[in-house]
Amino acid sequence: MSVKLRYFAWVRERVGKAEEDISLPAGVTTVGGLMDWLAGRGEEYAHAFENRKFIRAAIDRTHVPPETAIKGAAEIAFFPPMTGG
Amino acid sequence: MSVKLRYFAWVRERVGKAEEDISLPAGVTTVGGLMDWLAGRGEEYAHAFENRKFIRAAIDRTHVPPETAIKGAAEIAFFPPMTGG
Amino acid sequence: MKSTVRLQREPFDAALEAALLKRGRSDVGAVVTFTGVCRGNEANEPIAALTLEHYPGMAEAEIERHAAEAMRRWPLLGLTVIHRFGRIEPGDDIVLVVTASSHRQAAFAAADFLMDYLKTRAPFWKQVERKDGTSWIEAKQADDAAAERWQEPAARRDAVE
Amino acid sequence: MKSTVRLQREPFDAALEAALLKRGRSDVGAVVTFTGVCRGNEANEPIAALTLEHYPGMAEAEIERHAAEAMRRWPLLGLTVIHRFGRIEPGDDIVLVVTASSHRQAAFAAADFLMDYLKTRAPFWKQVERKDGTSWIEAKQADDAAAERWQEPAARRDAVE
Repeated sequence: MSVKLRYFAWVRERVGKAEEDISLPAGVTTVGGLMDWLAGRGEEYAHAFENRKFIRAAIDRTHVPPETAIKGAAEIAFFPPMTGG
Repeated sequence: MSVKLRYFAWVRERVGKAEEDISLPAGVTTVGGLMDWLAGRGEEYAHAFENRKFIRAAIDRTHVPPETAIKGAAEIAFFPPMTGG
Repeated sequence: MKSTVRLQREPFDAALEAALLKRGRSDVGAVVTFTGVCRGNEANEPIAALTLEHYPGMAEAEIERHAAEAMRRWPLLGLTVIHRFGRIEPGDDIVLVVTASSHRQAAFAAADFLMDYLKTRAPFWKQVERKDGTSWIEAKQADDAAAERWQEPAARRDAVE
Repeated sequence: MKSTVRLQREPFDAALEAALLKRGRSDVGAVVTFTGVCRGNEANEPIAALTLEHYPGMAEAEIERHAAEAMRRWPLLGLTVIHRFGRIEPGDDIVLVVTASSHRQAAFAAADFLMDYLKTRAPFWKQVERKDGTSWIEAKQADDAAAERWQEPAARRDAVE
Protein backbone atom coordinates (compact mmCIF):
# COMPACT_ATOMS: atom_id res chain seq x y z
CA MET A 1 0.00 0.00 0.00
CA SER A 2 1.32 3.40 -1.03
CA VAL A 3 0.74 6.46 1.10
CA LYS A 4 1.79 10.11 0.92
CA LEU A 5 3.59 11.45 3.97
CA ARG A 6 3.70 15.17 4.72
CA TYR A 7 5.82 16.99 7.26
CA PHE A 8 5.38 20.49 8.67
CA ALA A 9 7.37 23.03 10.70
CA TRP A 10 10.37 21.54 12.54
CA VAL A 11 9.37 17.99 11.65
CA ARG A 12 9.75 19.03 7.99
CA GLU A 13 13.05 20.78 8.70
CA ARG A 14 14.51 17.78 10.52
CA VAL A 15 13.35 15.21 7.98
CA GLY A 16 14.64 17.52 5.26
CA LYS A 17 11.64 17.28 2.98
CA ALA A 18 8.01 18.47 2.93
CA GLU A 19 6.52 15.25 1.56
CA GLU A 20 7.29 11.84 0.15
CA ASP A 21 5.45 8.78 -1.11
CA ILE A 22 6.25 5.55 0.68
CA SER A 23 5.22 1.97 0.36
CA LEU A 24 3.87 0.93 3.72
CA PRO A 25 5.91 -2.00 5.12
CA ALA A 26 4.08 -5.11 6.25
CA GLY A 27 3.48 -4.98 10.00
CA VAL A 28 3.07 -1.22 10.19
CA THR A 29 -0.62 -0.84 10.97
CA THR A 30 -0.97 2.25 13.20
CA VAL A 31 0.18 5.87 13.15
CA GLY A 32 2.42 5.16 16.16
CA GLY A 33 3.87 2.10 14.40
CA LEU A 34 4.60 4.24 11.37
CA MET A 35 6.47 6.73 13.56
CA ASP A 36 8.57 3.86 14.99
CA TRP A 37 9.39 2.67 11.50
CA LEU A 38 10.21 6.19 10.24
CA ALA A 39 12.48 6.83 13.26
CA GLY A 40 14.59 3.86 12.10
CA ARG A 41 15.10 5.20 8.57
CA GLY A 42 18.18 7.31 9.35
CA GLU A 43 19.61 10.07 11.44
CA GLU A 44 17.33 12.86 10.20
CA TYR A 45 14.19 10.78 10.84
CA ALA A 46 15.48 9.65 14.22
CA HIS A 47 15.98 13.30 15.13
CA ALA A 48 12.55 14.34 13.84
CA PHE A 49 10.73 11.59 15.75
CA GLU A 50 12.93 11.43 18.86
CA ASN A 51 10.33 12.95 21.20
CA ARG A 52 6.88 11.59 20.38
CA LYS A 53 5.28 13.79 22.99
CA PHE A 54 5.78 16.71 20.65
CA ILE A 55 4.55 15.08 17.46
CA ARG A 56 0.97 15.33 16.24
CA ALA A 57 -0.50 13.37 13.34
CA ALA A 58 -3.33 13.66 10.85
CA ILE A 59 -4.80 11.09 8.50
CA ASP A 60 -6.39 12.56 5.42
CA ARG A 61 -6.42 15.98 7.09
CA THR A 62 -8.08 14.95 10.34
CA HIS A 63 -6.26 14.92 13.70
CA VAL A 64 -5.71 11.35 14.95
CA PRO A 65 -4.08 9.81 18.05
CA PRO A 66 -1.09 7.43 17.60
CA GLU A 67 -3.13 4.27 18.10
CA THR A 68 -5.23 5.00 15.00
CA ALA A 69 -5.18 2.34 12.26
CA ILE A 70 -3.58 3.46 9.01
CA LYS A 71 -5.67 1.22 6.75
CA GLY A 72 -7.12 3.11 3.80
CA ALA A 73 -5.17 6.33 4.46
CA ALA A 74 -4.09 8.30 1.40
CA GLU A 75 -2.15 11.04 3.22
CA ILE A 76 -0.56 10.98 6.66
CA ALA A 77 0.95 14.15 8.11
CA PHE A 78 3.30 14.68 11.05
CA PHE A 79 3.86 18.02 12.74
CA PRO A 80 4.52 19.74 16.08
CA PRO A 81 1.71 21.00 18.32
CA MET A 82 -0.09 23.80 16.52
CA THR A 83 0.71 27.43 17.25
CA GLY A 84 -1.75 29.32 15.06
CA GLY A 85 -4.16 32.05 15.98
CA MET B 1 -31.27 71.81 54.17
CA SER B 2 -31.72 72.37 50.43
CA VAL B 3 -31.05 69.62 47.95
CA LYS B 4 -31.39 69.26 44.18
CA LEU B 5 -33.51 66.37 42.99
CA ARG B 6 -33.11 64.93 39.49
CA TYR B 7 -35.37 62.49 37.70
CA PHE B 8 -34.63 60.37 34.65
CA ALA B 9 -36.52 58.27 32.08
CA TRP B 10 -40.05 57.29 33.19
CA VAL B 11 -39.53 58.70 36.70
CA ARG B 12 -38.93 62.08 35.02
CA GLU B 13 -41.96 61.61 32.75
CA ARG B 14 -44.27 60.71 35.64
CA VAL B 15 -43.06 63.47 37.96
CA GLY B 16 -43.35 65.86 35.02
CA LYS B 17 -40.02 67.58 35.54
CA ALA B 18 -36.33 66.78 35.13
CA GLU B 19 -35.17 68.47 38.32
CA GLU B 20 -36.20 70.63 41.24
CA ASP B 21 -34.72 72.11 44.37
CA ILE B 22 -36.41 71.15 47.60
CA SER B 23 -36.00 71.99 51.22
CA LEU B 24 -35.58 68.72 53.05
CA PRO B 25 -38.36 68.31 55.68
CA ALA B 26 -37.34 67.49 59.23
CA GLY B 27 -37.53 63.77 59.84
CA VAL B 28 -36.53 62.75 56.32
CA THR B 29 -33.06 61.30 56.84
CA THR B 30 -32.65 58.49 54.30
CA VAL B 31 -33.12 58.03 50.57
CA GLY B 32 -36.00 55.65 51.25
CA GLY B 33 -37.58 58.19 53.61
CA LEU B 34 -37.28 60.83 50.90
CA MET B 35 -39.11 58.56 48.46
CA ASP B 36 -41.93 58.10 51.02
CA TRP B 37 -42.20 61.85 51.45
CA LEU B 38 -42.09 62.50 47.68
CA ALA B 39 -44.81 59.87 47.05
CA GLY B 40 -47.11 61.94 49.29
CA ARG B 41 -46.65 65.16 47.34
CA GLY B 42 -49.37 64.52 44.77
CA GLU B 43 -50.72 62.20 42.14
CA GLU B 44 -47.79 62.49 39.74
CA TYR B 45 -45.27 61.72 42.50
CA ALA B 46 -47.40 58.90 43.84
CA HIS B 47 -47.43 57.39 40.37
CA ALA B 48 -43.67 57.83 39.89
CA PHE B 49 -42.81 56.20 43.20
CA GLU B 50 -45.60 53.63 43.41
CA ASN B 51 -43.32 50.63 42.84
CA ARG B 52 -40.08 51.09 44.77
CA LYS B 53 -38.70 47.85 43.39
CA PHE B 54 -38.16 49.64 40.10
CA ILE B 55 -36.59 52.82 41.44
CA ARG B 56 -32.85 53.31 41.75
CA ALA B 57 -31.19 56.24 43.49
CA ALA B 58 -27.90 58.09 43.40
CA ILE B 59 -26.44 60.62 45.83
CA ASP B 60 -24.00 63.03 44.26
CA ARG B 61 -23.71 60.73 41.23
CA THR B 62 -23.00 57.51 43.09
CA HIS B 63 -25.45 54.60 43.27
CA VAL B 64 -26.87 54.17 46.78
CA PRO B 65 -29.36 51.78 48.42
CA PRO B 66 -32.56 53.21 50.02
CA GLU B 67 -31.25 52.99 53.58
CA THR B 68 -28.47 55.48 52.81
CA ALA B 69 -28.39 58.64 54.93
CA ILE B 70 -29.04 61.84 53.01
CA LYS B 71 -26.96 64.07 55.25
CA GLY B 72 -24.61 66.29 53.27
CA ALA B 73 -26.09 65.37 49.87
CA ALA B 74 -26.14 68.13 47.26
CA GLU B 75 -27.90 66.18 44.49
CA ILE B 76 -30.16 63.15 44.74
CA ALA B 77 -31.36 61.38 41.60
CA PHE B 78 -34.14 58.85 41.06
CA PHE B 79 -34.42 56.67 37.98
CA PRO B 80 -35.47 53.23 36.72
CA PRO B 81 -33.00 50.32 36.47
CA MET B 82 -30.42 51.21 33.84
CA THR B 83 -30.70 49.92 30.28
CA GLY B 84 -27.56 51.22 28.62
CA GLY B 85 -24.92 49.37 26.62
CA MET C 1 -1.76 52.58 29.58
CA LYS C 2 -4.13 54.53 27.41
CA SER C 3 -7.73 54.69 28.58
CA THR C 4 -10.40 56.77 26.90
CA VAL C 5 -14.06 57.19 27.88
CA ARG C 6 -16.34 59.30 25.71
CA LEU C 7 -20.06 60.02 25.69
CA GLN C 8 -21.26 61.54 22.46
CA ARG C 9 -24.24 62.09 20.23
CA GLU C 10 -22.22 61.46 17.05
CA PRO C 11 -21.41 58.07 15.49
CA PHE C 12 -17.99 56.55 16.21
CA ASP C 13 -15.45 54.77 14.04
CA ALA C 14 -14.62 51.42 15.65
CA ALA C 15 -11.73 50.70 13.28
CA LEU C 16 -10.13 54.06 13.97
CA GLU C 17 -10.41 53.57 17.74
CA ALA C 18 -8.82 50.11 17.48
CA ALA C 19 -6.02 51.49 15.29
CA LEU C 20 -5.33 54.26 17.84
CA LEU C 21 -4.79 51.68 20.59
CA LYS C 22 -2.23 49.78 18.49
CA ARG C 23 -0.44 52.76 17.02
CA GLY C 24 3.22 53.21 17.83
CA ARG C 25 3.54 50.17 20.07
CA SER C 26 4.61 46.58 19.40
CA ASP C 27 3.48 44.87 22.61
CA VAL C 28 -0.18 44.54 21.59
CA GLY C 29 -0.99 40.94 20.61
CA ALA C 30 -4.79 41.01 20.84
CA VAL C 31 -7.46 43.61 20.16
CA VAL C 32 -11.11 42.95 20.97
CA THR C 33 -13.78 45.28 19.66
CA PHE C 34 -17.36 45.07 20.87
CA THR C 35 -19.98 47.08 19.03
CA GLY C 36 -23.55 47.28 20.30
CA VAL C 37 -26.01 47.94 17.50
CA CYS C 38 -29.60 49.22 17.49
CA ARG C 39 -31.82 46.35 16.34
CA GLY C 40 -34.88 46.85 14.17
CA ASN C 41 -37.11 44.91 16.55
CA GLU C 42 -37.68 45.10 20.26
CA ALA C 43 -39.78 42.41 21.94
CA ASN C 44 -40.63 41.12 18.43
CA GLU C 45 -42.15 44.43 17.35
CA PRO C 46 -40.54 46.67 14.73
CA ILE C 47 -39.20 49.96 16.03
CA ALA C 48 -38.48 53.29 14.35
CA ALA C 49 -35.65 54.34 16.65
CA LEU C 50 -34.20 54.26 20.15
CA THR C 51 -33.61 57.40 22.17
CA LEU C 52 -30.93 57.08 24.81
CA GLU C 53 -31.26 59.32 27.84
CA HIS C 54 -28.34 59.56 30.24
CA TYR C 55 -27.31 61.25 33.48
CA PRO C 56 -24.52 63.60 32.44
CA GLY C 57 -21.66 63.65 34.89
CA MET C 58 -22.67 60.42 36.58
CA ALA C 59 -22.51 58.39 33.36
CA GLU C 60 -18.91 59.44 32.65
CA ALA C 61 -17.92 58.83 36.27
CA GLU C 62 -19.49 55.36 36.37
CA ILE C 63 -17.88 54.27 33.11
CA GLU C 64 -14.50 55.67 34.12
CA ARG C 65 -14.71 53.86 37.42
CA HIS C 66 -15.37 50.56 35.64
CA ALA C 67 -12.65 51.25 33.08
CA ALA C 68 -10.21 51.73 35.96
CA GLU C 69 -11.51 48.52 37.54
CA ALA C 70 -10.90 46.63 34.26
CA MET C 71 -7.36 47.98 34.12
CA ARG C 72 -6.76 46.84 37.68
CA ARG C 73 -8.06 43.33 37.01
CA TRP C 74 -6.48 42.56 33.63
CA PRO C 75 -3.11 43.44 32.07
CA LEU C 76 -4.48 45.81 29.46
CA LEU C 77 -2.37 47.96 27.16
CA GLY C 78 -5.26 50.12 26.01
CA LEU C 79 -8.97 50.61 26.58
CA THR C 80 -11.58 52.75 24.86
CA VAL C 81 -15.26 53.04 25.74
CA ILE C 82 -17.63 55.20 23.71
CA HIS C 83 -21.34 55.39 24.54
CA ARG C 84 -23.72 57.35 22.37
CA PHE C 85 -26.85 59.16 23.53
CA GLY C 86 -29.77 60.77 21.72
CA ARG C 87 -31.78 59.27 18.87
CA ILE C 88 -30.34 56.18 17.18
CA GLU C 89 -31.93 54.31 14.28
CA PRO C 90 -31.90 50.57 13.57
CA GLY C 91 -28.54 49.43 12.19
CA ASP C 92 -26.67 52.31 13.84
CA ASP C 93 -24.09 51.73 16.56
CA ILE C 94 -24.84 52.52 20.22
CA VAL C 95 -21.77 51.54 22.20
CA LEU C 96 -18.15 50.62 21.58
CA VAL C 97 -15.64 48.87 23.81
CA VAL C 98 -12.12 48.25 22.53
CA THR C 99 -9.51 46.45 24.62
CA ALA C 100 -5.87 45.81 23.73
CA SER C 101 -3.53 43.43 25.54
CA SER C 102 -0.52 41.23 24.93
CA HIS C 103 -2.74 38.18 25.29
CA ARG C 104 -6.22 37.36 24.13
CA GLN C 105 -7.80 36.23 27.40
CA ALA C 106 -7.30 39.61 29.06
CA ALA C 107 -8.69 41.46 26.04
CA PHE C 108 -11.78 39.22 25.86
CA ALA C 109 -12.47 39.21 29.60
CA ALA C 110 -12.11 42.97 30.03
CA ALA C 111 -14.44 43.75 27.11
CA ASP C 112 -17.02 41.25 28.35
CA PHE C 113 -16.81 42.67 31.90
CA LEU C 114 -17.22 46.26 30.72
CA MET C 115 -20.25 45.45 28.60
CA ASP C 116 -21.96 43.66 31.48
CA TYR C 117 -21.38 46.69 33.70
CA LEU C 118 -22.46 49.20 31.08
CA LYS C 119 -25.72 47.26 30.74
CA THR C 120 -26.51 47.26 34.44
CA ARG C 121 -24.71 50.16 36.15
CA ALA C 122 -24.13 53.00 33.70
CA PRO C 123 -27.01 55.51 33.99
CA PHE C 124 -28.48 55.25 30.50
CA TRP C 125 -32.09 54.52 29.62
CA LYS C 126 -33.42 53.38 26.27
CA GLN C 127 -36.74 54.65 25.02
CA VAL C 128 -38.30 52.84 22.09
CA GLU C 129 -39.99 54.86 19.39
CA ARG C 130 -42.65 53.01 17.40
CA LYS C 131 -45.16 54.16 14.84
CA ASP C 132 -47.81 54.41 17.55
CA GLY C 133 -45.85 55.92 20.44
CA THR C 134 -42.96 55.46 22.81
CA SER C 135 -42.09 53.15 25.69
CA TRP C 136 -39.12 52.47 27.96
CA ILE C 137 -37.11 49.29 27.64
CA GLU C 138 -37.16 47.26 30.84
CA ALA C 139 -33.98 46.05 32.49
CA LYS C 140 -33.33 42.33 32.04
CA GLN C 141 -32.58 39.99 34.91
CA ALA C 142 -30.21 38.17 32.56
CA ASP C 143 -28.08 41.31 32.44
CA ASP C 144 -27.94 41.54 36.23
CA ALA C 145 -26.95 37.88 36.38
CA ALA C 146 -24.23 38.47 33.78
CA ALA C 147 -22.84 41.39 35.77
CA GLU C 148 -22.89 39.27 38.96
CA ARG C 149 -20.32 36.93 37.38
CA TRP C 150 -17.64 39.59 37.82
CA GLN C 151 -18.27 40.43 41.44
CA GLU C 152 -15.28 39.78 43.63
CA PRO C 153 -16.03 38.44 47.13
CA ALA C 154 -15.45 41.80 48.85
CA ALA C 155 -17.39 43.75 46.23
CA ARG C 156 -20.26 41.29 46.46
CA ARG C 157 -20.69 42.02 50.14
CA ASP C 158 -20.91 45.77 49.56
CA ALA C 159 -22.88 45.56 46.34
CA VAL C 160 -25.68 48.03 45.84
CA GLU C 161 -28.52 46.95 43.66
CA MET D 1 -26.52 32.66 8.50
CA LYS D 2 -23.43 33.95 6.77
CA SER D 3 -20.19 32.15 7.56
CA THR D 4 -16.90 32.89 5.84
CA VAL D 5 -13.52 31.23 6.36
CA ARG D 6 -10.50 32.51 4.47
CA LEU D 7 -6.79 31.75 4.55
CA GLN D 8 -4.69 34.34 2.82
CA ARG D 9 -1.26 35.86 2.56
CA GLU D 10 -2.65 39.41 2.23
CA PRO D 11 -3.69 41.72 5.10
CA PHE D 12 -7.40 41.93 5.97
CA ASP D 13 -9.70 44.80 6.79
CA ALA D 14 -11.42 44.07 10.12
CA ALA D 15 -13.83 46.99 9.83
CA LEU D 16 -14.93 45.96 6.34
CA GLU D 17 -15.53 42.36 7.48
CA ALA D 18 -17.61 43.58 10.44
CA ALA D 19 -19.60 45.90 8.17
CA LEU D 20 -20.31 43.03 5.76
CA LEU D 21 -21.85 40.97 8.58
CA LYS D 22 -24.21 43.82 9.54
CA ARG D 23 -25.10 44.96 6.05
CA GLY D 24 -28.71 44.74 4.98
CA ARG D 25 -30.02 43.24 8.21
CA SER D 26 -31.53 44.76 11.33
CA ASP D 27 -31.43 41.79 13.73
CA VAL D 28 -27.74 42.22 14.65
CA GLY D 29 -27.39 43.74 18.13
CA ALA D 30 -23.78 42.83 18.89
CA VAL D 31 -20.61 42.50 16.84
CA VAL D 32 -17.39 41.21 18.39
CA THR D 33 -14.13 41.53 16.48
CA PHE D 34 -10.99 39.80 17.65
CA THR D 35 -7.73 40.72 15.95
CA GLY D 36 -4.53 38.83 16.71
CA VAL D 37 -1.46 40.96 16.14
CA CYS D 38 2.23 40.10 15.67
CA ARG D 39 4.12 41.38 18.71
CA GLY D 40 7.61 42.84 18.53
CA ASN D 41 8.91 40.53 21.26
CA GLU D 42 8.70 36.81 21.76
CA ALA D 43 9.91 35.35 25.08
CA ASN D 44 11.23 38.82 25.93
CA GLU D 45 13.51 38.96 22.89
CA PRO D 46 12.88 41.33 19.99
CA ILE D 47 11.89 39.67 16.73
CA ALA D 48 12.14 40.77 13.10
CA ALA D 49 9.10 38.85 11.87
CA LEU D 50 6.96 35.73 12.18
CA THR D 51 6.52 33.28 9.35
CA LEU D 52 3.32 31.27 9.52
CA GLU D 53 3.38 27.85 7.90
CA HIS D 54 0.12 25.99 7.44
CA TYR D 55 -1.25 22.72 6.11
CA PRO D 56 -3.31 23.75 3.09
CA GLY D 57 -6.55 21.85 2.83
CA MET D 58 -6.52 20.71 6.43
CA ALA D 59 -6.34 24.24 7.85
CA GLU D 60 -9.47 25.34 5.96
CA ALA D 61 -11.28 22.13 6.92
CA GLU D 62 -10.41 22.45 10.62
CA ILE D 63 -11.46 26.08 10.81
CA GLU D 64 -14.68 25.43 8.91
CA ARG D 65 -15.49 22.57 11.23
CA HIS D 66 -15.06 24.81 14.26
CA ALA D 67 -17.00 27.62 12.62
CA ALA D 68 -19.88 25.16 12.11
CA GLU D 69 -19.53 24.06 15.72
CA ALA D 70 -19.74 27.70 16.90
CA MET D 71 -22.90 28.17 14.83
CA ARG D 72 -24.41 25.07 16.38
CA ARG D 73 -23.63 26.19 19.93
CA TRP D 74 -24.57 29.88 19.79
CA PRO D 75 -27.34 31.80 17.99
CA LEU D 76 -25.04 33.61 15.58
CA LEU D 77 -26.20 35.78 12.71
CA GLY D 78 -22.81 35.96 11.04
CA LEU D 79 -19.28 34.67 11.44
CA THR D 80 -16.04 35.45 9.64
CA VAL D 81 -12.63 33.91 10.28
CA ILE D 82 -9.55 35.01 8.37
CA HIS D 83 -6.12 33.54 9.10
CA ARG D 84 -3.04 34.83 7.35
CA PHE D 85 0.03 32.79 6.45
CA GLY D 86 3.52 33.72 5.21
CA ARG D 87 5.79 36.42 6.63
CA ILE D 88 4.21 38.90 9.07
CA GLU D 89 6.03 41.78 10.74
CA PRO D 90 5.48 43.22 14.24
CA GLY D 91 2.36 45.35 14.40
CA ASP D 92 0.72 43.52 11.50
CA ASP D 93 -2.44 41.47 11.94
CA ILE D 94 -2.34 37.65 11.92
CA VAL D 95 -5.88 36.47 12.53
CA LEU D 96 -9.40 37.89 12.56
CA VAL D 97 -12.59 36.51 14.09
CA VAL D 98 -15.82 38.48 13.73
CA THR D 99 -19.09 37.28 15.25
CA ALA D 100 -22.51 38.89 14.96
CA SER D 101 -25.55 38.02 17.05
CA SER D 102 -28.71 39.58 18.44
CA HIS D 103 -27.18 39.45 21.92
CA ARG D 104 -23.71 40.11 23.25
CA GLN D 105 -23.08 36.90 25.19
CA ALA D 106 -23.33 34.72 22.08
CA ALA D 107 -21.04 37.03 20.12
CA PHE D 108 -18.42 37.10 22.90
CA ALA D 109 -18.54 33.38 23.65
CA ALA D 110 -18.31 32.29 20.01
CA ALA D 111 -15.33 34.54 19.27
CA ASP D 112 -13.55 33.39 22.43
CA PHE D 113 -14.24 29.72 21.58
CA LEU D 114 -12.99 30.08 18.02
CA MET D 115 -9.77 31.77 19.10
CA ASP D 116 -9.03 29.02 21.64
CA TYR D 117 -9.55 26.41 18.95
CA LEU D 118 -7.51 28.24 16.34
CA LYS D 119 -4.64 28.39 18.84
CA THR D 120 -4.65 24.67 19.59
CA ARG D 121 -6.24 22.76 16.70
CA ALA D 122 -5.79 24.67 13.45
CA PRO D 123 -2.65 23.39 11.67
CA PHE D 124 -0.55 26.56 11.67
CA TRP D 125 2.99 26.91 13.00
CA LYS D 126 4.78 30.13 13.83
CA GLN D 127 8.46 30.50 13.12
CA VAL D 128 10.25 33.43 14.73
CA GLU D 129 12.80 35.33 12.71
CA ARG D 130 15.46 37.15 14.73
CA LYS D 131 18.63 38.96 13.74
CA ASP D 132 20.63 35.82 14.49
CA GLY D 133 18.42 33.09 13.07
CA THR D 134 15.03 31.41 13.28
CA SER D 135 13.19 29.22 15.79
CA TRP D 136 9.75 27.69 16.19
CA ILE D 137 7.32 28.99 18.78
CA GLU D 138 6.35 26.28 21.27
CA ALA D 139 2.73 25.48 22.02
CA LYS D 140 1.56 26.76 25.41
CA GLN D 141 -0.18 24.59 27.98
CA ALA D 142 -2.28 27.62 28.85
CA ASP D 143 -3.77 27.50 25.34
CA ASP D 144 -4.65 23.82 25.70
CA ALA D 145 -6.27 24.58 29.05
CA ALA D 146 -8.24 27.43 27.48
CA ALA D 147 -9.50 25.16 24.70
CA GLU D 148 -10.47 22.51 27.27
CA ARG D 149 -13.03 24.94 28.74
CA TRP D 150 -15.22 24.47 25.69
CA GLN D 151 -15.24 20.69 25.58
CA GLU D 152 -18.68 19.22 25.94
CA PRO D 153 -18.93 16.02 28.01
CA ALA D 154 -19.22 13.71 24.98
CA ALA D 155 -16.47 15.50 23.06
CA ARG D 156 -14.19 15.33 26.09
CA ARG D 157 -14.36 11.54 26.09
CA ASP D 158 -13.41 11.27 22.42
CA ALA D 159 -10.92 14.12 22.44
CA VAL D 160 -7.81 13.64 20.37
CA GLU D 161 -4.72 15.47 21.45
